Amino acid sequence: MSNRDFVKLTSEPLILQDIVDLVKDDGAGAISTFNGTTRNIFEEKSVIRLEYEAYVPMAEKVLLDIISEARTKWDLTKTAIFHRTGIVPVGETSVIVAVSSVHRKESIHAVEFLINHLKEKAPIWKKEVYSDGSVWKENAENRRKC
Amino acid sequence: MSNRDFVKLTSEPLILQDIVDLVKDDGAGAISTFNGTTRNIFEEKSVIRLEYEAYVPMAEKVLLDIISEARTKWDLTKTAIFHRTGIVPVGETSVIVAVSSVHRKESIHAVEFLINHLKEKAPIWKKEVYSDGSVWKENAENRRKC
Amino acid sequence: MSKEFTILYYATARDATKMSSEKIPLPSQSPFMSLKDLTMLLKERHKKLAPILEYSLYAINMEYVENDQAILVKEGDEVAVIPPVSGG
Amino acid sequence: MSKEFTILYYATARDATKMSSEKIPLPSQSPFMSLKDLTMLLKERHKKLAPILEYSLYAINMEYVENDQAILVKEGDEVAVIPPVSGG
Repeated sequence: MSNRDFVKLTSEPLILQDIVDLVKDDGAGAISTFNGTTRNIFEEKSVIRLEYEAYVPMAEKVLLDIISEARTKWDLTKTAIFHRTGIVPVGETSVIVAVSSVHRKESIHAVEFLINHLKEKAPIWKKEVYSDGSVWKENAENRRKC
Repeated sequence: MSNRDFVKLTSEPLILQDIVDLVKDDGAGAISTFNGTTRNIFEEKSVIRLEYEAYVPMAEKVLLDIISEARTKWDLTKTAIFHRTGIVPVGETSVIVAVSSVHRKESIHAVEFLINHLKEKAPIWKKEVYSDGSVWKENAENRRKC
Repeated sequence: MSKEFTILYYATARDATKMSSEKIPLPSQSPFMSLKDLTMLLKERHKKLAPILEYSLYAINMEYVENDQAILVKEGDEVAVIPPVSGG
Repeated sequence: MSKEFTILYYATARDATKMSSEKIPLPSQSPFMSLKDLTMLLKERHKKLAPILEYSLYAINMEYVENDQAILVKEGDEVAVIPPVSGG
């Protein structure tokens, strides 16, 4: 991994400040972040917890590929994408994207691009566990079989 | 101030996690943030520090107005805009915008809207102090005299 | 005692006037003042403020007002000279 | 010893096969296998996997491959069945 792009799938809780510190840079005036959190309700069913499974080495590779693509579109200083694996209780963060840039527009747009493409392409799967069972989810952005 | 929109001009350092905690909500799966930081270089001059001056009560009113306008555009759960006043050393945060929403698109777009409109309308002024003097800045987004 | 309003100066306007606020009496013959008359009065009081007013806005009681608005400054108003902003 | 490749199952594919990976021998007459033949072979091995393969993708050595690509599975490859993803 480069010293400007940080990608990690981890079973540890995600700490926003730690990830922001990774992308912090005295030359970069803007840091934008996206923080995805387990919701307590999905389609009126009570979610007890989420379980994330990932094809870890490929997920990290896909995320680095997405970052490379973002870097062709915007001038970005540093980037970080952290995604949790395993059990994530309600109210805890499952994903954090953080991007620094000289000007604000770049980091804001890159964060949106990165989380959208993560949802579309990263080999990561979410199982929602309800009080009455569980189900593997599917993102709306999902790539279809060709 | 409502218990869902938090606006503050303060001479205290801004702590990202504290502001994210304000907008956190079990029903909101997405939290987006923008963090503006003093850069160390501006047009090849070395910036020693920034000094922010604000017409505090009007600035807080303008920020709440901007939030109201954002709420007509997107379904937002909670919002927070904190801006520092007084001396801000290089590398420290001058502004944080944080927005929570059920889906990610709303919070990302609202953060961009809020920071853009803050820069255009909030009666806040930045003085950059260099090793060889100081100058009041002007945002490119600034409202022109009619 | 004459009727007054308050005027606030920020950033370059404060540097130019060397004050952050002052109370200004309204003319005794009229308790209202147009923005045009206000600008003339301020330019007389503070020579260095003149160029700054060219590219500043006014806010009355914390609301931006446009120069072409038929709005009048009245007793007790808080008027602010708002030079180009640079927050963020 | 026959030439093998590895196949990985995730999410619904893992539930259906009740395994996270297995090694599969390549046919002795040919050291390469098309994606079409791979799909047929997997459907035979795991009946419950058939409907899942209809809407899954393959990745070979951590790269997504399209069904119509003239790509062949070879000895030592790591092939993954990628059901619709749901990260984030």
